[in-house]
Amino acid sequence: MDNETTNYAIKLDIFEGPLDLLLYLIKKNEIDIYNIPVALITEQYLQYLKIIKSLNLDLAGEYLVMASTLIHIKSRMLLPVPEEPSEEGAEEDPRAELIKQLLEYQSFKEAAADLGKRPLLERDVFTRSAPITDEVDKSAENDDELMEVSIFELIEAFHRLVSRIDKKDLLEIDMEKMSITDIINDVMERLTREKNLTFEELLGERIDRRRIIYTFLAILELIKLKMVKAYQTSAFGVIRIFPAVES
Amino acid sequence: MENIKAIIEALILAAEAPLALDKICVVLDEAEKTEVKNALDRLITEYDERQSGICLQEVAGGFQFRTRSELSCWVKKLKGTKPASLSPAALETLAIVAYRQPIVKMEIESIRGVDVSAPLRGLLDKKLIRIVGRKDVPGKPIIYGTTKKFLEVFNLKDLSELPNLRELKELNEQQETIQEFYE
Amino acid sequence: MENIKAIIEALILAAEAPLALDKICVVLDEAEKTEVKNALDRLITEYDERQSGICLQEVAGGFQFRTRSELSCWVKKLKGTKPASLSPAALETLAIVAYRQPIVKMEIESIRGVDVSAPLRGLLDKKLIRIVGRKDVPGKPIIYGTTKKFLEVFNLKDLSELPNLRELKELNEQQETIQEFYE
Repeated sequence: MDNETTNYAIKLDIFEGPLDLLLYLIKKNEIDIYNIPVALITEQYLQYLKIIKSLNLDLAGEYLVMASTLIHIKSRMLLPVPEEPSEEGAEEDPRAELIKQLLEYQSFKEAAADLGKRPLLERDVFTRSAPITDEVDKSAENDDELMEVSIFELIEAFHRLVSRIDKKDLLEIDMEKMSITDIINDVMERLTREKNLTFEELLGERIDRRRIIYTFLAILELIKLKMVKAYQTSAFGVIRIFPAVES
Repeated sequence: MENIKAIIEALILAAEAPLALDKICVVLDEAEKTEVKNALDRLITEYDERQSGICLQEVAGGFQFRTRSELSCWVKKLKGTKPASLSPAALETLAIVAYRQPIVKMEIESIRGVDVSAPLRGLLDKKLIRIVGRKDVPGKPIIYGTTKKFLEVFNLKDLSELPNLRELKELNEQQETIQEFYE
Repeated sequence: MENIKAIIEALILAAEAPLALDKICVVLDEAEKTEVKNALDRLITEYDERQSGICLQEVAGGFQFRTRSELSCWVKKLKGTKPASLSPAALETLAIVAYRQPIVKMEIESIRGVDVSAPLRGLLDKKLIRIVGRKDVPGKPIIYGTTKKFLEVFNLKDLSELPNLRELKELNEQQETIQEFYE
């Protein structure tokens, strides 16, 4: 048993998760993945978990979830198969879902291995890395081209800033505000073109509840920011929105 | 254009990234696209036939000079440093993103059966994957996809060059097996 | 060493700076210096005779592939179409505008802690931000917001698709927890 324990211990950290551990057990026992003897596999699986616990290692929750799944399948397998097949044809194998998951995971595991075997840049193949410092004029850069920046770099930049100045409120960004901001930009763009607009005109043709509420909130926000002014010719008259400052 | 092959060669060497056919055509505005393509093909063959240490490869939607992979040990000896390699967790996560993109974190986790925050973050840092957008479902989860750099690093022309996953075929076979088993 | 020429070719392409003869000899430790020198000379001649767009040149005490100087006009034309990238200052300013718009310059400066005139101008030039209007307060400061082009460049349907900072933070935190677990 001691010998066994060390064997298990060595292999613990090489598993990528419960599915990986199951695949390992299936392979070790030379089992057909389409016809898993659930009782055997469950027993071995639980054995592993015990060892992990005995080594005082924290067990990721996912391993426990899988354990209960296995036990559940095992108990379902013990139920007698109904003699008359149900109307929908064959009764579903209690293992079907797990098998599907294992096959899917296995195929990605193989795909990952295949990826890792490709000739990788900076590992197997290399490109020119020295700068070509020809007489090429560097000022000839054209700014109108698309920029190669990812959204991730943008958010990283903002994150950097926030962590530097530690202003908690900067972190609060809610989706609703961003949707309103879209409309604010839209409203301001149209106001510069048209000089003034009524609320209905601002809504345009896209009249849905969300749009009406957001447009209304956007105008309130714009008034608060002192970017627009709202005028009314008479009580209950049409409200016209003007840019607060002529551009 | 007489020396079109030479010009293309120079352009590809000078470019900072794999150079797209279209871009070459923009620079060589007087040449026909087929003419450029032919010159490229001839260049590729010539480098191959000459058994040069360099080869011209189509990768990430463009053309680039790369050292021949058989010579990697020599180049590694020159560079000295050992390149950081991807962990199995990162590779698995990357494979799932590559094949299943656009994909959200939860879907990756349901395939791998474990939390993928750490490998996702590492792949983003390495710029192998990127945030493509958000899914229009409650919570607006982030959608991930692979980058051009992914194609460059893994020596792929485009995503269609990824080998087919075995999964689908096997899944069908499996269903038949189970059916037979119960019949 | 049979393919010494090919190895040298690969080494020179991959080197970060002009590659010195001595350095090549260190890597090819079984080859004689004269042998290496001969291979180099042959390579230089071959590239010349082939009228390739690339030439192997001895510069700054080493060997390097360069584009042939007669072709420099083409290379310049290519570099002219090179996508511009954003400086860190521009990126930070853009991030603040994106997440905090509509916003005036003073507010951006209070976040960044430095003058942002230059990056703002750059972003306006690149059409990533625009003047949304003016605020009706003393000084009538200009209000900035992002443009449609901003959405295009960053592949966003609308601003609500911008990643939530909390999500990024969560990714970070989860990673830290996992790292602690393994340490």
